[in-house]
Amino acid sequence: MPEAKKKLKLALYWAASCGGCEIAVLDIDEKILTVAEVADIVLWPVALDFKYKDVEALADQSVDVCLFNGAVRNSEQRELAELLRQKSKVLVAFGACACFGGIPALANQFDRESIFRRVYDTTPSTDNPGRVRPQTKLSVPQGDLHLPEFYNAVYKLDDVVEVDYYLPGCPPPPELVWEAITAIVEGKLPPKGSTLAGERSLCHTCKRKKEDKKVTAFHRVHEFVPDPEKCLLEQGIICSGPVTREGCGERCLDANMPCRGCFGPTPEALEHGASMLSAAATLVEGKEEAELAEVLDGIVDPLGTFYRFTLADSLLRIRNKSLGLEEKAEEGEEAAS
Amino acid sequence: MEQAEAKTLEVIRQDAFDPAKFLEELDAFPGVDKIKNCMQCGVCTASCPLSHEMKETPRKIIEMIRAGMRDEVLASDTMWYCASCYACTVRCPQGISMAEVMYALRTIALRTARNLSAAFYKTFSDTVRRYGRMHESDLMIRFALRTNPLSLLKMGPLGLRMLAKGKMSLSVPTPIRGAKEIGKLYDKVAELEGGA
Amino acid sequence: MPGPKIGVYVCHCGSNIAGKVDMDALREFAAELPDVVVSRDYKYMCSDPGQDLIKADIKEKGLERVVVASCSPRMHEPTFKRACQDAGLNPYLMEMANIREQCSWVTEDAEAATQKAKALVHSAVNKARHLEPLEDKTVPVDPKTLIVGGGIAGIEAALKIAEAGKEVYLVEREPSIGGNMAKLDKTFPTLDCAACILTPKMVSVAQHPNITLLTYSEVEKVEGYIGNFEVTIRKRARSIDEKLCNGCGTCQEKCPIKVPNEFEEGLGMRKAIYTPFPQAVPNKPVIDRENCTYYKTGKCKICERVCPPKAIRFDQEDEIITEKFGAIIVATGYQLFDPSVGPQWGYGRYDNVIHGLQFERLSNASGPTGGKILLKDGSEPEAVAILHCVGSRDTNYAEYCSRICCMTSVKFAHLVREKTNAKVYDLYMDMRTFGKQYEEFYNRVVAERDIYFIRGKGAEVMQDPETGKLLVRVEDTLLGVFREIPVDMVILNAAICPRPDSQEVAQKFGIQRSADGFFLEYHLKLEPMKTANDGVFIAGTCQAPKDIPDTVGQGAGAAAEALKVVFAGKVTVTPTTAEVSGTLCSGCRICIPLCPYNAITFDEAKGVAQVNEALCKGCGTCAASCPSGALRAKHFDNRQLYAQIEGVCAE
Amino acid sequence: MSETKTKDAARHKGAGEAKPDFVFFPGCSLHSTAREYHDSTVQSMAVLGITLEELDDWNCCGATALSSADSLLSYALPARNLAMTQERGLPMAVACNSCFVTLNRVNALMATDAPYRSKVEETLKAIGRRLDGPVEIRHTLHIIYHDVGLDRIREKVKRRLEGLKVAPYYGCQIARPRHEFSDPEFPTEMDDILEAIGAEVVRYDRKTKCCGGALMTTKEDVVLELNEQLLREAQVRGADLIAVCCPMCQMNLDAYQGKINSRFGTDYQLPVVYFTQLLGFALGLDEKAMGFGRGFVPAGKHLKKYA
Amino acid sequence: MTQAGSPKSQAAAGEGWEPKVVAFLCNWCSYTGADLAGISRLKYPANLRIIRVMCSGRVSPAFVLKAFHEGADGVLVGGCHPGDCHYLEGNYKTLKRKLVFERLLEQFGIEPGRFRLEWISGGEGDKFARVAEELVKAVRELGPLGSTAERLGRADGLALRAEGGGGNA
Repeated sequence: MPEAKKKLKLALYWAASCGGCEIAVLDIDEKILTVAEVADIVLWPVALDFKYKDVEALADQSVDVCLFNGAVRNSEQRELAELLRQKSKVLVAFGACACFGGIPALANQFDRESIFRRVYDTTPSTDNPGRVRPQTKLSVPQGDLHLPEFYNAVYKLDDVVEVDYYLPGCPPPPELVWEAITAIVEGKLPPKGSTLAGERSLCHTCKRKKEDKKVTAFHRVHEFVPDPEKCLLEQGIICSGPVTREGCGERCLDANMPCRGCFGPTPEALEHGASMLSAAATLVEGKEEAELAEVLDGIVDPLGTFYRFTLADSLLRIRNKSLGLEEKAEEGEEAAS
Repeated sequence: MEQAEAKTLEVIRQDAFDPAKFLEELDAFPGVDKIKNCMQCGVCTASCPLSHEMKETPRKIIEMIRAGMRDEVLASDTMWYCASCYACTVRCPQGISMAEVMYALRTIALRTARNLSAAFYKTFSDTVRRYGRMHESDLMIRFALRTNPLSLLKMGPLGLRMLAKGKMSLSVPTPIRGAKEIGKLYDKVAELEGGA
Repeated sequence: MPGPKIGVYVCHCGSNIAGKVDMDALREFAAELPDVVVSRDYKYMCSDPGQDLIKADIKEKGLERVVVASCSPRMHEPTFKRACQDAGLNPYLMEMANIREQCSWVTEDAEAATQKAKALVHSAVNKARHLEPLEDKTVPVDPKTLIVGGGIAGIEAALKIAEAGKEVYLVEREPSIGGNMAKLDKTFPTLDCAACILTPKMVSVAQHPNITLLTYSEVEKVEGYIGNFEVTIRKRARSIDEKLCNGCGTCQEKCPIKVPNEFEEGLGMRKAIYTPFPQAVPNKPVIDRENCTYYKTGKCKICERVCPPKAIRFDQEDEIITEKFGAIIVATGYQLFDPSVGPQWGYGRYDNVIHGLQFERLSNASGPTGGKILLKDGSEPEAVAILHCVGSRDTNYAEYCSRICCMTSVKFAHLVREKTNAKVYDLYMDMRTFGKQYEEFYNRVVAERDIYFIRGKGAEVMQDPETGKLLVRVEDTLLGVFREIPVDMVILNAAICPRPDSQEVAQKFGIQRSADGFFLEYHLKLEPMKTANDGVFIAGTCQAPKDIPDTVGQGAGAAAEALKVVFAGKVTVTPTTAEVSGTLCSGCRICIPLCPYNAITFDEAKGVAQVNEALCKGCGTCAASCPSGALRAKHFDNRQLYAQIEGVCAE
Repeated sequence: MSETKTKDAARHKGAGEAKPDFVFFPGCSLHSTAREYHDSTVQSMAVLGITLEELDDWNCCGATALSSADSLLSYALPARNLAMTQERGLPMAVACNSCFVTLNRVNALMATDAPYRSKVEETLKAIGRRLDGPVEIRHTLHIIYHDVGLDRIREKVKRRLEGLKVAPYYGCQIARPRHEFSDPEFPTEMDDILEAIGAEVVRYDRKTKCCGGALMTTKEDVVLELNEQLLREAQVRGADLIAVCCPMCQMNLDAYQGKINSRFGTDYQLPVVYFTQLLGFALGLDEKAMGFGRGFVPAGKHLKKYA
Repeated sequence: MTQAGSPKSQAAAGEGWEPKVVAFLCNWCSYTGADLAGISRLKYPANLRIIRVMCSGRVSPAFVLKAFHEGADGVLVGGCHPGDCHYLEGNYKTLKRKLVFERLLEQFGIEPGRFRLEWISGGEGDKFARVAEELVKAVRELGPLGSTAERLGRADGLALRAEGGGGNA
């Protein structure tokens, strides 16, 4: 890469996510040095010590690229998202959480109250006689202490700020990360709003043999070792490949595990979860309601199965009842148990 | 002839009756519906073991109800002949429960009626309230006293034979434990009915 | 970017819609919707001036989409499609909002109706915005017609089509055609005998070169679609060689086995080898293998020995015939209500309680008593009661009116008087003489001696344990008195019911049934012969109870419908099929087993699924199961339906 | 709702606990005029392996008399019994046709969501009871026919009543207005049971014709006519005796037979017994215990030969 | 997409609330049945709005979610009776989807009373009217559901910028 060129200003931020995305950046291995050559990192909390005020101090649009991983779960993450949006020319939703809410968004089955009850009261390991709960503000002699507000729901990044590019995956595979970075460096980016992955579904690149799509019983991965050559769906294992964007490199499939959908829905899929549900259900043969029900009950936890990474990207987004006021408590209980 | 005409005139003078109101009154009773669907086929009459005794056949009563002839209906003897055998009910092509209609008419009539049947049903109700259960002897005696004490003598022989067979006893019946509940039930009903 | 120019046309349908929905409000509402450039209302949009409004706007205002808010698309979609086409707009760019059947007619409150109408129009406009032009395709039609059922309806239809010069297959389950009419004696109101008017038609069916008659046969499978049905027919083994048999009847005389004759409604007997009745067509016997000694024991073979032309074939097997047809007429007739279901009528408990068809056989000269009206013990009745509405107009059994029983009863009353000296009591609820010359016929019979019409439904038939007389219980509702009438014979005029296998038959031919179990016509008034399955028509009592004139009329009508199809020579098939986006399909193959018509195949070369549009019927099930959205149901695609949902939810 | 469906009496057994099969609602008559019906029912059913537990502190169902006197009360009163049955968690067995019809009338209402239903529930609330949904109510005749079954009866018969001619009289309120019996007008369950114990069932077309019931009190003259017709057909068909399953029918046909004879100049001597008396007797139970002596028209002479 | 706290959501909370029910009906049976209800002049609540599809098999579960997303309080899917499907077995596909989908709705906190699959033949106008009546009644008792935007507005008062999922179509 040409030396003369002025170095890129790069920001990386970690919101509501497991941190795997940070590792993913390191997973590009020695290439990271190349990155260091071409880019100055202006924010990377996980690696270097910056203060928010340093970021605030930056001029608007002065950051060339911001890789934002993680979903928005609290007010701090939202503020940072807005701040970084303001400072960055290009904002990339980095990883499934930023793109669709990811695993953290599964919490959208419960509201703040029931989550707090679970975490601060009912878990076996909890010892919290005072039933202390996080407060957004606490006054002490030295002054007021503030904690960010914990939202009722988890949001994907583009719910709160405009996103320029989506780099899906849990975490995004190094190849894609590198492709993205080079594209950015070389300024060869596709139109804004694009997802930096394939257009078709995973089956397109899946090497497994696909024959007759008929299912007589559904199984979970721990129940047996599926034939590594055959389509997992045809073996009764729910695989989200047919509805999920290609580009991940089929790591799961190669490990004889089904696709969980961390790349999110294909561009024309109506809905990541519901579409796969519709497909899976119609694979079952038969006409007797009782028999059908028996087979289809083999699909346990439809929401967790079909929306594992995309609940915050779904049409309904968040469990309805958990927003009802009075039933909150026991809803939380029932759901938690 | 003249009279006949006069009578018909009276009947067809609509302002004399309020059919809708009477139908509403009956609709309040559960199981009483579809009266408007009656086809006047007469199956109820022809299925009834006692219709030949009635001044107005059950079918005619329905038509009178639809005409709104409330007083005439309540004055008729039809419902007092109903033995609740449900023959009409299971056969009615329109699924009208004639038996329920008859219950309803009796109930309405009883609010004012002063006849043998009325007396019997009232006595029955009282006995049940008193003991929580029914006691033929007690019922019969009270019924007789209420209506025609002499009939006791008529009943005599049968009554005695019933005693002999142990089918009747003169011992003062003992109320059930839940007699209080029964009382409360009666009061609550009275309250609700009054409210209604 | 601006959407396509949309025109909205609100129909008053006289007062049918305008009486409930606020036309001005609706018109103005529509005018405000995005992309709507013109919004009009008119008294009758389906009228020529109404259509001209649309045509003019398409031409002058350059409309690119048309939305008509009026009756059900099942009613006038073709009308408005044509209007658009005439004005040069692709007909598939027209969308309808059903604000009559599904709004003004079903809503009490005017305001709510208007609100709902707005939602429906909004939905239609939203869909219209995303519509795309489509081209109808046509396929050739097989010139043959299949008629199922050889009763008077099927016979009439067959003759009409044959005489029009087109080929017909007539399939009848029984050994002979003729159906229920062949069992009747005299027919109201003219009292000419059924055989006299039916037999000639039966014979010409047998003789007509354009008619292939398959009796003792049943349709097993129906595939394909209008113009191109593929039908499998099982021709059951008659056990005789029809070419050799000359119908001499010797076999029937000599056969030692006697069993009750279905045709005689259990009143007479037949042999194990038999023709159901003398005028049977074809007049060739069948061997009833259930009862034939040879098939049970391997012995006997008397018929074979006595048969002059040696036509008996014990080893004959069922024949499977598969044929292509352009149109199908279903005329499978009715089944009489079984009065023993209501024991109160005494049928099955008392010897001399019989039903209508049994009386027809008694009274029929070729029947078991040679036309004499006799009691079980062979004596003549002194009093006969005729009950109307046995099972009909009764929510416990069949809620509908069977239509013919009133006249049949009047006819029975007359026949009893003509042939016996018995008093006749006719118990009726209402005397329904709806047909030509029916009232006149009733007026003649009502005046006859010793026929007593009593207005009341026969509630019960008892037996006097001492005298053994039958006692009919009824209220004379005009007098308001209960009557118990002693008689010797009771004739129950039982309801006309759908055949017990009507469900199965309906499924076989892809037609529907109304709540009463009869086959469902496409439109109660305007399409009495059409069904939901294009190219399959219905005629006669399988559609609803009918008298002979109406049945014959509908038979001829169905023939006209079938001829319409076969003469056209080609049919347009809908272009609203499914299609696969080659750039989106990832070849997961989920769709392939879903298609009941095997219209989806897998292109191994390209690695994607593909739809054979000739086979696709456009149900869209595959599109709903395609996870990646690569399969698209034209005219009902995701974008269009999402837009509709947004529309109905917006108001 | 759901617990009102299953018809297998054995279901309560085997589960270990010696729970009875049914809560038994005797009704007032079975404690007074019809004690023989009570005893023969309980005992013969015990022999057939069905245990009944009398509903504790039950009250009068109100019969049709109350239905005519006070609509709401006519639902509330029987509802108390159903509520208590529901508390006990068992299906209910009833032997008296009149109670059967009255209790089922409440059931029918409880199966709907008619506003009147809540009215009834309110009255129950007033006495601290509740009834949610219908209760399974079975007529003992139905139980013996379906849950025990004819084969089991045939096995257990000790005295086959060969040659005993019986007219089976069901009365009206057992098969009507509902339809759980083979037919609302011509049921055959009792016929089959009687045949199973060897008796000869005579044809009896009036098997569900009304006996006038309680009208005997208020309309005696006409009701006597009805009973005369009933007795006549039984006589003509050559019955030795009439078998019944309702105290009201038994009372009218038996206790008033003398009156009928004097009124119509007939001399019927037709014993009117409960089918359970014959059943119990056939099952080998003691003739006395079956209470044949309690009838006005003695049945003894017809039974001697089997004793 | 309406923003949180729009007049719509106030209406939903307030007195004047009228349930919205979206009905997806197959062209051959249930849509015809709905027409028959009209031809027979049967009356049912205007809250139910019909969308015609050729076969109930066309109804992707996502359509139902989309309706709820847009603020429908209840959804009806109508198909031919088993065995009567104009397309042979489309309705069985619908049944299969429903058997899993209703559990998904449950997990989304959508009460069972809000979603109904019914077989209604072209001859069952009365049944259609009855089902419409019942469903609207049930939904009315369950109260307003509110569009996704409203519900999220209630959750955290955030006015979202982007559509979820449905954005694709």
